[in-house]
Amino acid sequence: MKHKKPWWKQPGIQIGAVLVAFIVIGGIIGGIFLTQTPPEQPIAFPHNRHVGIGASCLYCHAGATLGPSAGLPGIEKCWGCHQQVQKQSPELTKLAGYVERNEPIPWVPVAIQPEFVRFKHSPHVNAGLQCSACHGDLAKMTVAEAQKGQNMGWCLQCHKSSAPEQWTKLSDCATCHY
Amino acid sequence: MSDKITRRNFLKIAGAGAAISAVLTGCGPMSRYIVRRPYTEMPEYNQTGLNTYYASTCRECAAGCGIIVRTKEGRAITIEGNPQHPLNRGRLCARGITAQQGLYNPDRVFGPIFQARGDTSRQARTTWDEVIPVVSDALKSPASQIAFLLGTAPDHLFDLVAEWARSNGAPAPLRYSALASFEGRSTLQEAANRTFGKPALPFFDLANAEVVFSFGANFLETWLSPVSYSSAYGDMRQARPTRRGYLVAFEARQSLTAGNADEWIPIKPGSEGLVALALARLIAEARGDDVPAAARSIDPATVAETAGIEPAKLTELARLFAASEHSLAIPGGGAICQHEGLATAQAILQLNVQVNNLGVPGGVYLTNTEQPTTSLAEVYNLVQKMNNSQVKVLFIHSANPVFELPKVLGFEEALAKVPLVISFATFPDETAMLSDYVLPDHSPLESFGYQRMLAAADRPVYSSIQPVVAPLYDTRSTADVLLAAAAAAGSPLPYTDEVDFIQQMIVPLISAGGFYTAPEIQTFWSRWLQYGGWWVTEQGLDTDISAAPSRSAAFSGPIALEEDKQFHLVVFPTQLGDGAGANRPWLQEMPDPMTTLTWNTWVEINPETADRLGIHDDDVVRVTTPYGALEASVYRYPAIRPDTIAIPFGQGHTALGRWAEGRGANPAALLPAAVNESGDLAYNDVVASIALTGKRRPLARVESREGVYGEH
Amino acid sequence: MAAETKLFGKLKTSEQEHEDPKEQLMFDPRPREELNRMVMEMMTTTTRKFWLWAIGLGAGVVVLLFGAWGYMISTGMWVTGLRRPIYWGVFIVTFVFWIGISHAGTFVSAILRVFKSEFRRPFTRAAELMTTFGLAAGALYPLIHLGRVWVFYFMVPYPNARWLWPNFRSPLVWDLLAITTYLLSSTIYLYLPLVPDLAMARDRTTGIRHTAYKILALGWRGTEAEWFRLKKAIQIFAFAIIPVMFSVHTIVSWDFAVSQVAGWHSTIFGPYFIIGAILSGVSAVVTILYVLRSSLKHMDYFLRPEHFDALGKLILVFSMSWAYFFFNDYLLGWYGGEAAVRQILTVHATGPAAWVWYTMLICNIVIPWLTLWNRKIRRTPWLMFIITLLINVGMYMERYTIIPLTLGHQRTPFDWGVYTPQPIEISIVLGTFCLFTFLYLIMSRLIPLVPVWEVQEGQVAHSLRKVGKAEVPSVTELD
Amino acid sequence: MAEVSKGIAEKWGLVVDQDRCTGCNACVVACSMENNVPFTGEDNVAFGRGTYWIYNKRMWEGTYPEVAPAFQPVMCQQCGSAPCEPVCPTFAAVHSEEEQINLQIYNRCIGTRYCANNCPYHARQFNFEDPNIPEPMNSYLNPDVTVRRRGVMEKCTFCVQRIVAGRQTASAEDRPLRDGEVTPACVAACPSDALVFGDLSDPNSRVSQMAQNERQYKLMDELGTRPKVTYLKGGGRNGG
Repeated sequence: MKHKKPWWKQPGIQIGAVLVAFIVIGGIIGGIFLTQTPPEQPIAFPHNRHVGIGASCLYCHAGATLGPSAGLPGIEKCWGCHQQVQKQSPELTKLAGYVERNEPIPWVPVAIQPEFVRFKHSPHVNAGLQCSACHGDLAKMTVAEAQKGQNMGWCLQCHKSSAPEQWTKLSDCATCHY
Repeated sequence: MSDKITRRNFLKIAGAGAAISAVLTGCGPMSRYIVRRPYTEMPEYNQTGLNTYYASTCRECAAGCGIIVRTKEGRAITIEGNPQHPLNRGRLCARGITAQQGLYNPDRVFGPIFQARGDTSRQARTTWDEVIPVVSDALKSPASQIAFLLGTAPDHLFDLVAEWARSNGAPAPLRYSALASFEGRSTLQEAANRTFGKPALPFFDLANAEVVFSFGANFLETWLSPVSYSSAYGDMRQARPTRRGYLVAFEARQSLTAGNADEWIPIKPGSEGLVALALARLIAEARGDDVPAAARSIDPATVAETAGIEPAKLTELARLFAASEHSLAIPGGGAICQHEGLATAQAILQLNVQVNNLGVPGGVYLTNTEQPTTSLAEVYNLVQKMNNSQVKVLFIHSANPVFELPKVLGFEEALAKVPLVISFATFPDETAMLSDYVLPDHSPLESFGYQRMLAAADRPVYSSIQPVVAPLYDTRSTADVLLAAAAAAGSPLPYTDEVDFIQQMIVPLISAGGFYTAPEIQTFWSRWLQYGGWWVTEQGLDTDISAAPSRSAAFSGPIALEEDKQFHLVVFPTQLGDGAGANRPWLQEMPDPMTTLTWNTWVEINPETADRLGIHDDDVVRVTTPYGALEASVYRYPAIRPDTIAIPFGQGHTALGRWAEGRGANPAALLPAAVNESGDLAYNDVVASIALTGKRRPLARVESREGVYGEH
Repeated sequence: MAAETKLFGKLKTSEQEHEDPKEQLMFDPRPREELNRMVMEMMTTTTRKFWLWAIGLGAGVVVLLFGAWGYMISTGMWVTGLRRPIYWGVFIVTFVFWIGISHAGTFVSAILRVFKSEFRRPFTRAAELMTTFGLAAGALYPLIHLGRVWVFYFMVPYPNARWLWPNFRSPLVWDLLAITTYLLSSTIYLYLPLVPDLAMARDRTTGIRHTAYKILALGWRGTEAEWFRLKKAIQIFAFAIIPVMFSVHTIVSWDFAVSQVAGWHSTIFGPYFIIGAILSGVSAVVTILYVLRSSLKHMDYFLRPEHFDALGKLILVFSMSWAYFFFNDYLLGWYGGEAAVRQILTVHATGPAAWVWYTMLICNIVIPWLTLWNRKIRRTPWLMFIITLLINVGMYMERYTIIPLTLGHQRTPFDWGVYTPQPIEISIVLGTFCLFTFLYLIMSRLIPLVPVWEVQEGQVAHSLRKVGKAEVPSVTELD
Repeated sequence: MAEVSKGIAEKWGLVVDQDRCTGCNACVVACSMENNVPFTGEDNVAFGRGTYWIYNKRMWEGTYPEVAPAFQPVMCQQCGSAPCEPVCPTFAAVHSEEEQINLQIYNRCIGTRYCANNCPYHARQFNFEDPNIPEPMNSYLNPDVTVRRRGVMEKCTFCVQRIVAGRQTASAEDRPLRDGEVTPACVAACPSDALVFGDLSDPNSRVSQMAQNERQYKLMDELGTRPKVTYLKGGGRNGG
């Protein structure tokens, strides 16, 4: 009787194994790429330049002290400055296009919450938290980038270390989930 | 929302890879699948994520409660009562709370339509530019041949149309809805006229009353102004630390009001007048007064027998009524909507006179004196004229006569004889489907306006209406359409548009002594919008009431029935109101308070009777009256006279959108065309018979039949 | 070593005196090689009928179980008959049913081993296999019945970025731990006695089978030291698994007993569930033995009326114990007089689903009590098959009574409800029966279903001794 | 009562005056509109899957003609010792130490439905399917409240979103919450003022005062659940 190859040397099995490995690795890489890289924005907004000239975050994201959402500036606000300063650049041409058509700029959010999570800017800002504590140092970014590892443990870590006397309130599920 | 859904869909497709990594990273931001569009011009009062509140007026029924609408990013989110509004004081009923389901209903009319009376081959969307000339041509018709049919609420549109009609010699617009005819508004007003000498709707100060006798007035659910009366009911019960009001309800079918009453007296339909007279006699005797002339010939024992109650009970109640400080008798609903309804209403109002409970706290007041609504009799005249081809143009707004009016009246047939029918409906309702044009008005939450003269307000009130969201579709305010068309037709009114009209109408209020004033109209206007209207701070009711002596009345008493073959039929409105609420899914889903039934029509039968007839729960029966028939499932209702059956009104739509259509049956088919002396539908006189069809259709009930009734 | 008469030897009646001892497996020895050959044939014979069954059951698993489950996951729980207030239905009923059955399989094997009942020898493995696959089928249900099965891992204690642990106060977490513990220990308990038989199979096969058995047999050579250690290990596990079984099934009963639901909140539920589990489990063993006996080659040699007889006696005893607990629970509930509990008991006996309650009583009490006292019936395998099947129907009804029927009639009559299982639920339940049978069927061709070495050991130890003129059966204690 | 509530922290509480309650169900609808409770349709209601966070348990008292409905609006009683909490394997049903209410954390819920079985009030509802709210009707959904997807339990939260918002507003203005500043949707709507909400830890709040009323009782007090909802018996014939 012909000596049979052991099962792990069968070509079918081997090809299958390679395929499975490809799918798994591809899935992981794809998942990381899809979720962990900053998305492409309609206008490659250079945060670093704006922060660099000393613009306050709250000038454009004025809602941060008032309510849940920091808000995005409308074309009105962008154009308020840019019709006077710095008109020539390919990105600004895009902006001019939106202004001309009176269209909102379809910004793609970067720092967003998963479903079921209720994050409000105002209590955090009013508690004296710096924007950079969560959003990273925008002076070093052009397009905003999502910060890594901002999961529930990260939230709790900060809640615990910054206000231990309020731990009951700050660890209460209803503070963020309802 | 669409963003969210896109994201959901993406998650479904994206499959394992992204999902796994999302799990690994603790739900990383799936950011690139959401697009966020900031306002191009951010309204300065609007902040993303924060609420903006608008005060307006609820338009779901004619009561006119003040509302506060919470909006976020231009969307109407929740509706609550306006705490300052003198009518409802921050409270609201189910109908007002679900108004957004009308605003955001997917079945609205999206723009002007050439409806061609339902002829689908000729139907077409049209534009406002094309239809304004149509309306203006219509307005050029001979004035006497133009008819307007509007909703019950006395609003700015009514004022505008009335003004146009006055200045052009057209008949005054009619205001009608089924709810008004179930309430018996005209009868109540006429009874007040005959009793107190003023044609005004009486106001019953429930909150301060001690003993309340309600004859058919379901004021906790639908009658006149349920929110304000519910609020007063709560105060009557518990606001006074030592005294708890006592409520007695006389009606054949236990309504929500009767269910909350301390005593429910199930008298036969049609015996209310006799019972009132018997009470009058007994009360006079208990108080040692002269027995009123009308009641002298009445023998309480015979009346009790006729009405189907214990004579001793009648005496006991009369003593209670006579002995209390503030005893109130309220006529309403079925009790006064019968052939002797007017006399019945008078007899009941006279009970208040007997205990001198007029114009004092806990008693009867009179509100302002404008005609509150059009009686059905006037609608009959209109139908007659339509049948005689005396109406060339019919404008319909906020009314759905094809659905609401008794079928025997033949409105649908009469409609066919009108050359031009223009509907301003926001929804494709039954009447709109049979119109030539549907020129959709804004939804109430998108429009300006006001409502005057609230049926249960204790003071002069103008309640303002303002848009809380931008109009969603290509709709246009009917007032604007009419103003533009009237101008084009050469009969212009001196107003540039709807807002101008409203502002000119409220100018007199600036100096009318309200709780705020302003140097000029623009400032006044902004406060008017801010507060949700204008009213005076002090209670402003007519306390100068004197009663005419009671006139003798002879009542024929209830109709004799063949036992177990014939039944008194009670048709009652529910939370769906005049049927317009049927396309609000949450009103459909809300359990009917008494039966916990949802989403359908049912026939209430006393279980005892049902047993005798071999009828089980959920059996479909055919209810027949001399005027028509319908089929619906049976609910064995323990709180109804064994010789009475009851059917709720509001379902059985053949149009009005996905949630209303093809659901239940419309009891308008069972109703007569007869009216009482004051022109209200005499729907309480109907005798019906029932027959099993052999079919079963389970009703959607929230209660457990086994647990509540012990039936499996 | 001393000769000793065994527990069931004492029960002999005069009727049995006339029985030919040769009818008993232990006194009907065959040569070792012959037994091995019979078992190997049993494992390797695959008829057309077998394949038809295998394909049919496999399709049943794929369609009825995974197809229906997949459909339910993709569309939602509305396909079930669950409703307010009955949030647990046939999924949990079947879960308790499978867990009950599986708990008894290993238990029967272990307790008989501990008490050295000789009649256990040919069917211990069949019973243990029932445990493993019963658990496999049953353990699916905590997943199936979840509203969001894709996040089932929230129940598993592992350190995570959320700083959250499962709620160790919840009986469902205890359940998870108990079931996994029992699955692990019963699998080891199944595996240990299997090792010598796998080695036997290894020596008699070629090709891929040989490789697989070689790996699984762990290089078993049959030396004295190996036998010593194996027996020691089996002994330890047999003793250890009995308390494990008791605690684990008590925990399953706590799912109900620690709740506040009227009719569940009963302190007697622990032992009540255990007895119920044993009753249904032993019955299921008999059912399975009958099927094995009539479907597998040579099985009628190993499984004889004596085994059905002995198990039948056990069933009778447990049926009586179950009845005791049932009436105890019922009586105390009724006597306690809590309105809600009384209402439930009344509804069970008179409500629209009273037939469930009566089926339970008939199948669990009336039928065993009327039949199993009779030796002839006990020794007729097909009758035993029907009786034990009915007992399991009865036990299913017991769980059905406890779960949906009790939930449907809680404290507020306004919220009562009637539960009717829907097609998807029934399909999934049938699917797990297919899964169980399918796994059993496949396994019957992969491992020796009869522990050959145990049978051989027994046959060596048993002999007929001449005492005067009569031949008397005797057993030599081997350990 | 005093000895029962001993050792239980008090915060938010609700009083239901059954003498004022007319059973009109405005609370049901107000709650549903505020909390994005989906309407389920006729078939689901008939099947017993109508989702109501608060609903009127209408029983009948007496027989004709002395028959009367006994209305009892029942919502989650926010038990101080809640039966739903210990049985949840994932802490989805969990006690809020800060607000002293029972929370349902939707994203933690895996749908064992054990809590619903164990709730003697049947206050918990299960999402058998995803809400079916066609566009543009989804526009009215309250963004402050999660739209629950299928497979999770949900229940009355005492409108915790309003509590949190009120707390944050008060804290931003550096003042304590005022009595009556936070009202759940049902309380705000109730036409007859039968529902009163407030802080039970403040003895002067309206709700504390009302909870002392001699008519007070708690639902299934004998189970030791220590509800935060107090009912006041109706007077007269249709008493609680």
